[in-house]
Amino acid sequence: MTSATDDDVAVDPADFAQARINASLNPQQKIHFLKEMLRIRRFEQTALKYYNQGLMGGFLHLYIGQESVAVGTVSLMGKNDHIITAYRDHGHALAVGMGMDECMAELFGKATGCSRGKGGSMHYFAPDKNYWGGHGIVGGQTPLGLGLAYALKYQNKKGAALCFMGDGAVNQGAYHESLNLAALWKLPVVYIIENNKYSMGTTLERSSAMRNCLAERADGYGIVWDIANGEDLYEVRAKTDSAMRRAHEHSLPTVLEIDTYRYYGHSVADANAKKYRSPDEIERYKNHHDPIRLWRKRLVEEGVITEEKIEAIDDKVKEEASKAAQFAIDSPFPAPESIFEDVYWEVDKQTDAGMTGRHFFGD
Amino acid sequence: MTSATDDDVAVDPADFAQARINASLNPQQKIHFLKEMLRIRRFEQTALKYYNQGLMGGFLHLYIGQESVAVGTVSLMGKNDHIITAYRDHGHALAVGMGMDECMAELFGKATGCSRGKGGSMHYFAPDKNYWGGHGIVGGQTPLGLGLAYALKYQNKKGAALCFMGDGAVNQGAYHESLNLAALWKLPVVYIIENNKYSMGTTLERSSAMRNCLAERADGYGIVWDIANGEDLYEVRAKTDSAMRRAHEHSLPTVLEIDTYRYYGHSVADANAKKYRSPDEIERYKNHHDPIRLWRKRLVEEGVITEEKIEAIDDKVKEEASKAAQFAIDSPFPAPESIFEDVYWEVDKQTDAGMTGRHFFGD
Amino acid sequence: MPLITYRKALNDALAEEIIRDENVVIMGEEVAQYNGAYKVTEGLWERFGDKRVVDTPISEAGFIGMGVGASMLGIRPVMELMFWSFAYVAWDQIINNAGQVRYMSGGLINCPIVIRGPANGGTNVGATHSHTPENFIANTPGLKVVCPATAYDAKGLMKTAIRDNDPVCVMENTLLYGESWEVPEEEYLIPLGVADIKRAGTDISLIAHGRAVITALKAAEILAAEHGINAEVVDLRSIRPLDEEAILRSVSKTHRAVLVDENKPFCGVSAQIAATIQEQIFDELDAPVQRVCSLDAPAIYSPELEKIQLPTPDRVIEKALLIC
Amino acid sequence: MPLITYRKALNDALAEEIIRDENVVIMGEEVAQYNGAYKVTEGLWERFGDKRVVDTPISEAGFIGMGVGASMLGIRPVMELMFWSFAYVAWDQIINNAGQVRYMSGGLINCPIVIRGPANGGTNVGATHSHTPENFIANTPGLKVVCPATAYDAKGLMKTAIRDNDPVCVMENTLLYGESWEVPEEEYLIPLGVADIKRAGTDISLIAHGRAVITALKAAEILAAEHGINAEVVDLRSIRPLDEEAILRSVSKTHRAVLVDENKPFCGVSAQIAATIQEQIFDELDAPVQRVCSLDAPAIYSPELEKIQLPTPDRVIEKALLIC
Ligand SMILES: Cc1ncc(C[n+]2csc(CCOP(=O)(O)OP(=O)(O)O)c2C)c(N)n1
Ligand SMILES: Cc1ncc(C[n+]2csc(CCOP(=O)(O)OP(=O)(O)O)c2C)c(N)n1
Ligand SMILES: [Mg+2]
Ligand SMILES: [Mg+2]
Repeated sequence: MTSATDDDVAVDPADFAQARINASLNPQQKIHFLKEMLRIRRFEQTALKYYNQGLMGGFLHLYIGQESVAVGTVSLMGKNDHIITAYRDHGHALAVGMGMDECMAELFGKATGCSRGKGGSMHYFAPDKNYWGGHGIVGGQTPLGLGLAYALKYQNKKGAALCFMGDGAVNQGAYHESLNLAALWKLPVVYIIENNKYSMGTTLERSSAMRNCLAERADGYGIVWDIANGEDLYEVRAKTDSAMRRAHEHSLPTVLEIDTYRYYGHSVADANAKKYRSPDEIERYKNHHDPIRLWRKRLVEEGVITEEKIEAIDDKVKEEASKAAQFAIDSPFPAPESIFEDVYWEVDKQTDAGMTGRHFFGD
Repeated sequence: MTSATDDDVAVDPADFAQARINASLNPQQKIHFLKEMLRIRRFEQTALKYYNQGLMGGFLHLYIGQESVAVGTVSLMGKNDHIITAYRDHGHALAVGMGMDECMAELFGKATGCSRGKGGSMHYFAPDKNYWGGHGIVGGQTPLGLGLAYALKYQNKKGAALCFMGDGAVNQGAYHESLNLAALWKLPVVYIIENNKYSMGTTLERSSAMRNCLAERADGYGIVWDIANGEDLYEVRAKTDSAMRRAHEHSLPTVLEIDTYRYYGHSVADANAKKYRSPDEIERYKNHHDPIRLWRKRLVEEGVITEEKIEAIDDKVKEEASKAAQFAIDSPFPAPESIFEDVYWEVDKQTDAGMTGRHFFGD
Repeated sequence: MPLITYRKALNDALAEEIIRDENVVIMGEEVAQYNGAYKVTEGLWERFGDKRVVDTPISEAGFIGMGVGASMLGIRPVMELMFWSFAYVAWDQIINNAGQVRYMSGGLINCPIVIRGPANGGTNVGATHSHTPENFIANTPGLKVVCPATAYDAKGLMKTAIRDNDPVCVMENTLLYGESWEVPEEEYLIPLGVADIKRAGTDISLIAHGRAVITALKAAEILAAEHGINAEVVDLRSIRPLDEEAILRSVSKTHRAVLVDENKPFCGVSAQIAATIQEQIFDELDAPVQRVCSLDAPAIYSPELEKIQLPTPDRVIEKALLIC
Repeated sequence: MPLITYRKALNDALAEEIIRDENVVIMGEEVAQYNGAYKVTEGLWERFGDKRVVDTPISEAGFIGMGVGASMLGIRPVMELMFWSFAYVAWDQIINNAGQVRYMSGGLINCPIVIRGPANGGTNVGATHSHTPENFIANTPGLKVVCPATAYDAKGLMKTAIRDNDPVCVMENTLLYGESWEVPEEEYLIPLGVADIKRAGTDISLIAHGRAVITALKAAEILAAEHGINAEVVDLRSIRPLDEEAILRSVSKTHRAVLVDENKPFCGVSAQIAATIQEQIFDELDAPVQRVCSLDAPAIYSPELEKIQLPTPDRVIEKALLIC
C-alpha cells in the first residue's frame, strides 16, 4: 500500500528512459516534448514582458522551471483522461494543446481569450481538451478533481483524473476529505503535488508537518503514493504512467509528489522573490536542474536531435509567442453587456427557464 | 514517532492497573470513578424518560456505554488542563464536575440551565471548570481545541487541551488542518477519537479509509498516536496520562483513539438504532464490554468495595438525577427578553461599546 | 387529488427523476441505507441501488465539491445536506466552485447540480443547526435558490431544479416534512422564477417564502375574520430567479405590504424585497413596507422561546394593522 | 497632521496594540517573515518577534478556528485573511464558532478575536478573489463588522476592534492601501457604530461604506460643480453595529438618498439600509431610495470591464439626478 514502484518502472532507478512507457518513444515524440516545454517557457517570458508594461491586470503566476511536470504528465493522457489544476496553470493549458493566442488574449482580458476575458491568468479552461482549469482558491480544485474521477467511474469509462496542486495546498482540509473519499470509493484520481518547496514565501518546513514527504500522508488513507524527480521528464512519465495505470486498470487513486522548482517569484508581483530564498539556490536550479536544459542535453546525447535544430524550434516557438501577443493586443475587449453573460447556462441559451423570472438585480 | 507506549504504561498489556498513574490510586478514588460513571448513566436515563414525555426539544445524544472514556480521561485533568468535545457532551460535563441540576435544566430549556436554556443538550459549557463545550458541527470543535492548546503555550502554562471527537469526525477537513498545525507548532493538544464504530447509521468501514485504524493518520504529520480499549478504565487512564505528559513535558500533540460503544441510537430520535447494527451486537457489548459493569467487578475483586455499597451509591446517584429533574421542572423558562442577551459581551456588560450604534435589527 | 406529505412529494420527485435520467444520482450523509436523517430519501436505495443512491462520509466540502466536479462532466448529482447549516463547512465549494466556474470559464462549463436539505429554525436544535442561508445564496450570481412552502411546490420545484442546467439550491423545511397537501398524480413541473398567489386579496400584500408562507396564510385568515382585512399572500417560491413582477403587481393593487421572512433581519431576503418595492413602485405605496423576520439573535434552544423567535401570525397581524 | 497611507495606518494600529497588550498576537499567511502579502504587517515580525507575529500554513479553517479557541482563553488574536474571499473555507469557524459560541454558552464565553484583510473587487483577480462578505457577516448576530474608508478611520477602527471583547471583522481594501490621508500622531480610537459625515450637504444623502465612500465623495463634487446639487456623504464605517440614527438624521434633512455599495445587489448592505429608511422615515422621503451596487455578475477579470462593474461616480450621479 505504501511507496509503490511498479516492476516495469523501477528498471534502474537512475534511468527511467528504459521504463516501458519511455522505451517505446520515437524521436518525433521526444522532440515534441522539448517543443512543448519551450512553448510554455517562451509563452510565459513573453507574457511577463507585457505584464511588466502594465498591459495585464491581476496576478501572473509563472510556471517557468516546472515545465517537465505538465508536459510529462499530460503526454500520457488519452481521450478519457482529464486534468485540473490550481492558478499556476499556463503550463498545463499549453501542454493539453491550447493555443497561445487564446491563452495570451486571456491575460490581456480580451474577448478572444480562452475564458472570454472573464478568468484571467488563474482561470484557463478547455473542456474540449479535457482541461477543467485553472482554480484560484488553494486546494479548492481537489474535490473537483475527485468529481471528474467520480464521473468517469459512474460512466464506466476507463480514464483517470489528474489533479494538480502545490506543496502549500496539502494543508487545506478539502484535500484530506478528498483523499478519504478517493480511497473509500476507489476513484481513479491521481493527485499530483508539484512540490516547488515554497508556498509564496514560506518554505515547506515552515508550512507542513510530515514524516518524510508530503505524499506519505496518503498512507493514512491506504492510498498508494510515490515521489518523482521532476527535472527528469522520463521519470515524471514513468511514475505518472504507473499511477494512471492504477487508475485505469484498478480504479484506484494515487498521490504522486513531484519535486520541482520555480525560478520566478510566487507571482510577478512577489516583491520578495529573492528574499526568502538565496540567489544561489535559484542559480543552482537553473544550472543543474533545469528540466528543459536537461532534456535538450539528453536528446542531443541520444542523437535524437542537434543543437541547431533545437535552436530552430526555439525560434519558431518564440515567434509563436510574439504572434500570440500581437493577436492579443489586436483583439477587442469584451463588450460591456458581456458582464452578464456566462453566469447562467439557461439565460445564455435563452431557454424558457432562462427567461422566466428575474435573474439579475440592480438596474 | 508512531504507535507509542511509554515504558511505564506498557507494563503488562493485559493489566494497566499497574501503570504508575493507576498503581497510586487509593480506594476512595477508585470508588469515585465508579460513582462518576454511574452519575452519567443515571442522569441520561432520567433525561431520556423526560425526553420521551415530550418535555425537551431538539436532539438528545446519549453517552451511555462510553462513560469510562470521559471519566477516565477527565480524572487526570489538573488546573491547566482544558477539555472540549462534540454534541455527545453530557458525560464530559458531569465528569468535570458540573451539577446535574444545571445540566438537566438545560435540557428542559430552562433559565437555570448551564447555558441559560440557550444551548440545549449539544451545548453544555463550564469555563470555570475548564470545559469549553459541547459543539454541534461535526469536527468544528477540533480547531477550537487547538486554540486552547495554543493559549496554554502562549501563556507558558504547563497544561494540555483534551479535544474529543467521534469516529465520523475524522473525515472533516478542519481536523486535518488542526493536526498539521498541532505538529508544526508543537502544541499541547490531545485529540481523543471516541471510536464507537458508527457515525449515525454508518459503520466505520463505510465512512473512513484507513490502513489499520483512524489514529494512524497522525503518522502523516509525524504525530504520536495510540489506541486504547475504552472498556477498561485503567487503560484509558494509562494511555491518556501518557499523552498528557507528552503535552505537559514536551508540548507535543497526541492522537489517541479509544474503542468504545454506545447502546442507544445516535440520538433519541434515531429510528433506525436497531437496524444498522444487530441486537446481538448491542447485547454483546452490554454483557461483556460495559465499562461500568467491568469496573464494578474489578473493584469488588480488588476488595475495594462491596456490591451492597455499590448499590447504595447507585441509589444516591439515582436520587440525585430525580432531584435534578424536579429542579428542572420547577425552574422557570427564560424571559422573552433574554433572547437578546448573550449575543455581544459589550452589550451584556452595557459598556460604552455596547451602547453605541444599533446592535440588533428588526423591531 | 391525493393528499401527500411534503416529504413524500420530495421523495416522489427524486424517484421520478432517477428513473427519467440515468445521470441523476442522490448523494449525502445517511441518504441510502438509513433512508435519510429526515426520511426524504426513504426507500430510494432499496429501489435504485448503490449506484444511484450513495451514502457519504461526513465531509461536506469533499463531497459537495466532488458533486460539482462530476456535474461538469454531465452527471446530475442531487446532494443532500442533512441540514443546510452544514453548508458552511462546504461554503467555498458552493460559492466559488458551483457558483463561479461557469463565469470564470467564459461559459465553457455548466454545473447541473442540485444541493438540497432543510434550512429552518424552530426545532430547538440550536444556533449552529438553524441557519437559513437563502439570502447568502441569492446574493451570489451564478447560483439559484428555491424555498418550497407546500408539498405541491416541493415536488414541482425539485423536479425542475434537477432538470435545470445551472446549480440550484433547494431549501426545505423540517417542520413541513410531515405536513400534507394535495398533489396531482400526473407529472408536473413548476418553473423557477414564478411566484404563486396562495391567497388572493385586495387590501394588503403579505409576501413570504418557505414556511413563512404558512405563517402569512394564518395571519391572513385572522385579518379577514377579525379585522375585515382581505390580505393577498404572495409565495415567492423561488428567490433567485425572482418573480419581481408578481410582487410589484400585487403591491400595486393593494398599496401595502408586509414581508414575512424567517431570515435574520439584517440583509435578509425581505430587505431586498422592501428595497425593490420602494424603488420601483414608490408612488403606489400608501405606507412603508413592513418586515417580520426572525428575532435578531442566534437561534435559541429553549423550546418555549424559539417559538416566539420565528415570525408568528401575531407579529404579522400587528405589522399589518400598523399600516392598514 | 502627517499624511500617511491606509496601509501604514493599519500597521501603526497593529504595532501600538501589540505594545499595549501582551495578549495581542498577529497571525496569518505570510504576515511575518514576508511582511504580509499586501505589506500591512511590514516590519512587525522584525520588531516584535516570533511570539507576537506568526506565519501560518494555508489552512484558514484550522488557524481561524484556532484563533477563536485561543481567544476563549483570553488571547487576543488578530488574524489576517490574505483576502476576505478566503473566509469561505473557514466559514463555519467564523459564523458558528466565533459567532455563536457566546450565545450557546448562555454568555459564559466571549471571543475577543479580530479577523481582518482586504475585501474588495477592482484588482482583476477574478471572481473567487473579489468577494465582499460584509453583508453576510452583518446578517449574523454575534459578529461585528467594520469597513474603513480612510487611513484615519482604518487606524481608529482597528484599534477599537482589537480592544472590543466580541469578534470583529475588519474589511479593508487593497485599492486603498496606497492612498494617503491625514492621521494625527497622538493616539485615538474610533468607536464602532458611529457613522461619519464625510461631506455635509443639504439636497441628497449619499450613504456608503468602504471604498464606495470615495466614489460617493467624487460624485458629490461633480454634483455640486455641474448640477448645483449639494450632497451629503454619510460614511457608515461600521456596518454592525450600525449608526442608524445618523442615516435617518441625514435623510430626514435631505429627503433623498442614493446608497452606494460595492456588494452585489441582492441582499447587499444597501438593501438593508433602503428597507430601513423607507420603513422608519417613509414620510420624509421625497423620492424612492436609489441603490448603486456592483453589477450583478461574478467579478470579471478583464481590467477594462471590471472598472465599470464596481460603482462609479457616473452611476451615482445618474441615480441622484433621477430623484433630484
Ligand atoms: C484558500 C486560499 N488561501 C490563500 C490563498 C493565497 N495564495 C495563493 S497561492 C498561495 C501559495 C500556494 O503555494 P503552493 O500550494 O505551494 O503552490 P505554488 O504557488 O508553489 O505553485 C497562497 C497562500 C489562496 N489563493 N487561497
Ligand atoms: C458538519 C456536520 N455534518 C453533519 C452533521 C450531522 N451529524 C451529527 S452527528 C453525526 C455523526 C457523527 O458521528 P461520530 O463522529 O462518529 O460521533 P458519534 O455520534 O458516534 O459520537 C452527523 C452526521 C453535523 N452535525 N455536522
Ligand atoms: Mg509551492
Ligand atoms: Mg461514532
